Amino acid sequence: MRLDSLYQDVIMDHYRRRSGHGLREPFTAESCQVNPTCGDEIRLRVAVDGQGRIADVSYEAAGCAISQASASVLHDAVCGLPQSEAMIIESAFHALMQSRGTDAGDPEVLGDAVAFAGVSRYPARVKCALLPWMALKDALHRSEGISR
Amino acid sequence: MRLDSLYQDVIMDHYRRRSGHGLREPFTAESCQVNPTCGDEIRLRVAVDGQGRIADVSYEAAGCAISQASASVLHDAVCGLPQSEAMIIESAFHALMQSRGTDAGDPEVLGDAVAFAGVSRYPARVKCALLPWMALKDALHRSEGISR
Amino acid sequence: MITATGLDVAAVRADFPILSRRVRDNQPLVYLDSAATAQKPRVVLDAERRFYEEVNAAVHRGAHALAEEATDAYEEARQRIATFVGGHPEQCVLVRNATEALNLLAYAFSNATALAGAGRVAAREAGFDGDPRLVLGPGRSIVVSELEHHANLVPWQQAAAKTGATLRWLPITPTGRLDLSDLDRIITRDTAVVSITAQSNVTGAITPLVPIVERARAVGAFIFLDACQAVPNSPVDVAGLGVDALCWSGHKMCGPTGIGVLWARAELLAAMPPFLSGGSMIDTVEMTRATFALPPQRFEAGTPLTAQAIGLAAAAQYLDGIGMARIADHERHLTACALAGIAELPEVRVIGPTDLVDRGGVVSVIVDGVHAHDVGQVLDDRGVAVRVGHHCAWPLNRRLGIAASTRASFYLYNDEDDVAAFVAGLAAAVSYFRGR
Amino acid sequence: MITATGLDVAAVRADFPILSRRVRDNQPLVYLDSAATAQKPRVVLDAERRFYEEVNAAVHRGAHALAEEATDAYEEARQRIATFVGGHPEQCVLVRNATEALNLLAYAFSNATALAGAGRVAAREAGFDGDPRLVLGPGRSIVVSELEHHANLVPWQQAAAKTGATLRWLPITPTGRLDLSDLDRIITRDTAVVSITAQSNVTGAITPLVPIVERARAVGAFIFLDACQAVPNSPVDVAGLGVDALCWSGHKMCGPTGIGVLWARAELLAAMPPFLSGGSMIDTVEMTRATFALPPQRFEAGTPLTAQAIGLAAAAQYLDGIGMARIADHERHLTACALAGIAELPEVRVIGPTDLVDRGGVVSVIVDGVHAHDVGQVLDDRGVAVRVGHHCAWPLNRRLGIAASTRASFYLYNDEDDVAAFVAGLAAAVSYFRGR
Ligand SMILES: Cc1ncc(COP(=O)(O)O)c(C=O)c1O
Ligand SMILES: Cc1ncc(COP(=O)(O)O)c(C=O)c1O
Ligand code: FES
Ligand code: FES
Repeated sequence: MRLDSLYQDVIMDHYRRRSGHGLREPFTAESCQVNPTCGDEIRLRVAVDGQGRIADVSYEAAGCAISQASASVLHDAVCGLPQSEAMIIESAFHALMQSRGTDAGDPEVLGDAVAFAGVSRYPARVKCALLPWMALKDALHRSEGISR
Repeated sequence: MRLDSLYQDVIMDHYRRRSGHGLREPFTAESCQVNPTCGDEIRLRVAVDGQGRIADVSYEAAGCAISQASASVLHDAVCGLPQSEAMIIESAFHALMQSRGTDAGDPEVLGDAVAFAGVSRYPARVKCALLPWMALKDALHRSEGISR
Repeated sequence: MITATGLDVAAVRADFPILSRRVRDNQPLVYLDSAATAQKPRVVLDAERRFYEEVNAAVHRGAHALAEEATDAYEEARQRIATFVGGHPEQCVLVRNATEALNLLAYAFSNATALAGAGRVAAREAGFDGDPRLVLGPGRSIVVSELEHHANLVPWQQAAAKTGATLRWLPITPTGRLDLSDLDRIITRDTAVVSITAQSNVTGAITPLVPIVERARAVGAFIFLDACQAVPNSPVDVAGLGVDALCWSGHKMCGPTGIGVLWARAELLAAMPPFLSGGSMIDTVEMTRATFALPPQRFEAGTPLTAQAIGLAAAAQYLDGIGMARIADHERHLTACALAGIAELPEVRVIGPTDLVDRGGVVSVIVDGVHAHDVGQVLDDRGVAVRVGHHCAWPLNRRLGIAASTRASFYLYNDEDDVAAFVAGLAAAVSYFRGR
Repeated sequence: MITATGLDVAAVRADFPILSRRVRDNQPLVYLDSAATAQKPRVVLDAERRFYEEVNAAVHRGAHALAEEATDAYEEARQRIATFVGGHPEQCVLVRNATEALNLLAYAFSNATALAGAGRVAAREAGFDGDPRLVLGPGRSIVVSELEHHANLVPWQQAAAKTGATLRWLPITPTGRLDLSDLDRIITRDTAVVSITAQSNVTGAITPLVPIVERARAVGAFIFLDACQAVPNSPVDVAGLGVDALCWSGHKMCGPTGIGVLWARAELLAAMPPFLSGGSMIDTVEMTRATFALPPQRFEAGTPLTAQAIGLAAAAQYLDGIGMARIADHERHLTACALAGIAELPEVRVIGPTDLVDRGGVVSVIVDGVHAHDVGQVLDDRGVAVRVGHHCAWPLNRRLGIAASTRASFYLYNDEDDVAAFVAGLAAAVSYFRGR
């Protein structure tokens, strides 16, 4: 029961069938992030189009169910969105992860990502869920640097 | 009463009228010793004659009543003795100081120096009483090096 | 008894089990050696024990329930400790004692210098980004003062020896105050760092910080503060001081032994190369190189001082509960009593300031014709615990032409009776040694 | 229950208050993370507390009654700790943790190198007598192994970066053992120091010391031992090992956090320049130079880890009371149980030795298709505390081609039920993740 509230079905589904997995071309910028406690790494690429929309997010990642599912949910959540909207989701997700189980998350903003609410109760796993999002934020930041 | 057993009359007398105080010539060897806890220093000279006898011990010292009295007692105890006998006293005095109040000291060997028995009960003061004797030992050691 | 300064000393004393001890054949203990190390209230001991009995686990390395709780407890402790001096937790490195903190700062320079010599790439791989302000050599200088505790002197001697930098110092006046008249000639454009005590542990003199900080800033030097005698005894707010780093020891503020704090500006922490290295301070490790965690973790190698941090946080909580301003007032009051009592004894001379202007609650004295260790012995015989010796400030002693002195230091749990016992003990030492 | 190895585990467990804790909605705690940090018996907590409540004072600096008692307590603790490994107290430096001890050793080389560069006189004034064996540079090498804990790798990377020395390492076999086939080509005449673990904290493999020590001796290199996983778990006698230095952490042997031990041969201690400097480690101090106390004080700058030393001595007393050989046997028995249980689970693979030959009481596993942190989560959910991750031995993981593993480690207070809970938890993780 405690475990099921952490590994919700949405998470397990994404873990099994990771959306958007693999590294693809073309891409605007790339970010590598490592989780020092476990040693897991994610390499994530964003392709931003001329209108500032995220055309694609592609990634390769080693990691636990939480981090794998998080990358997959991220892919589905932000592909096709303007960067600014993606960053709103990123902020909301970050806040949710820091909430220590006090926040259920707003499904309007977060969509499937609310399934990670239970993770915030396990501080050692928060980094797992955040890792892909940190990579996204960093990659978008780099892509801005490039397009400027 | 506790204080009086530490600062025995013999000690106070020597402290007031230090025998052999001052640095004199000729001397065979000299040693400087410092007590790191208080910063006090003693400079002590031995004059060893051709027969290996200690003809004179002269010294200059800053320090507490215990260390001053100890230098004075040392002077009276070893002047005129063969080095080897002086070293026997030194050993006995060292053992007395390490005894933690369990030993009264042998007056046959130690003479006036038995008055320091009470010092051994105060570990922080043991170094005070030993300082001149460490200087003597070191100076005799050096003088051997020279005469050889 | 509630003193004029509003401190209920009797209630405070009841918090400290050791204060009901008897020493030397049943004399009640009068503890006047808090500047060396302070006693511990029950809440601090309880906090440490509770941690061990209920939470203890590896911090920042484990994922199980206890490890989570232990990590939270440790980081909450850091937060509480940071709050005590108005700092941010990410700016507070938990170290063993102030001595380690000062060494950490001094090693930042000698390590940076050695790594700079290894070339840009090697330096970067070893965690040093090349900040030239940390690279020393002949022609650069380190400035301290003549009244420093050895902990804020010897590490800088070592750094100077390793790098070829010159060690300079602010001298002191015959009354033991810092002499700033040559400030501009001592702290110059070649000065990389000024490291200075906030308050002398011998004379109690409080350092006039403003001109020193201004001068250090003007020449682009780092300015560090040894706040060992300040943080435990008065309200300290790092934000207002204008210094780059500040450190103190937990054991002097009612905390456990084995913990100290280095507070430093984020920008300095980011620039310094690693000090101790190993687990928990890295991001990734390969056989020939590593990348490093962000501060403060970068400077906390290995299993941390977990229980000690929790104990120190409890001490901060305890002291803040009483109020640091009130504690400072109380110490000031006791110092005034001591100075007044000593003024009645013609054979006793105070080292350093004899008034209350810019001075803290330590009073060191010389008794004419009686060595400090003999004075201390008489006091000890009466149950009064004071510090005798050079107080780890040998150069100050040498400069003032004194061998050793007798120091009483006051803290929140001392009262006027303690001061009276000190003054009476000094009088007794005079008559014991001069009367015989 | 008294096990086959003669240990009354139920009685032992009663000494450890934390073991009756419940976690995660009332699951009884099964603590299998002692290789990270061990739990503390009541006698250790009592000893620390008694020190604070009755004795606490500044060690080696004060002359009053409490200071004398505290100094005695501290030095008796050092003696007791030294006895635990058959060493002399003057050879035991009390440090914060094993990581600090390893850094102290690594800094001996980088500091000696920097001071040698400053010239003979400057080096001597800074406390380094010029022993050429400590002076590194291009053309000299430092040797570690590929399975070291970061604490015995990163400090040597830093020393190499600062001095220009080359870092080399003994590789490992696919089963996680040290591969000594190239020993003579790795440890050569240019090798200044070999620093190696006594036992892997990941695989439990015990290092075959004899050939390594012999080779190091033959080429005149120092040989150091990271005994973090050995001293707490088996009888260790420094005299018989033939190494120059050995260190471990107190918190892994039921002692407090914040204390570790460096044992080193007197001759090495005398040759090393100062590491941390400040009060209590000096003999005399002038503004531009200092002279230094004899070891071990020379390496214990500042107010020491007093209460922690007393706690660690109590831990040594406690463990010796039970008997280190008996504890080793007990761990061996539990390890055998664990290996047998795991052998029944086809999805679970042990990292490193799968038999009992030359291995200690840690068992790390990989569960096919389930990430270690997910395995750990299932175990944690059942109250079983294990360690998951790279265990601060990243290069070992990389070499064995694994990302992270799940480690159970056994200690005197664990019993067969704990092992069964671990094995059952692994099976549960398999079915939770593979069944869904
Ligand atoms: C083999 C080994 N070496 C070194 C260490 C570092 O110990 P500490 O973190 O207590 O300094 C550990 C434990 O973490 C270890 O297992
Ligand atoms: C002014 C000052 N600096 C530094 C220290 C060193 O503190 P610790 O010994 O706790 O490292 C002390 C106290 O001994 C001190 O009073
Ligand atoms: S455990 Fe590595 S990302 Fe989750
Ligand atoms: S106090 Fe210095 S020698 Fe006695």
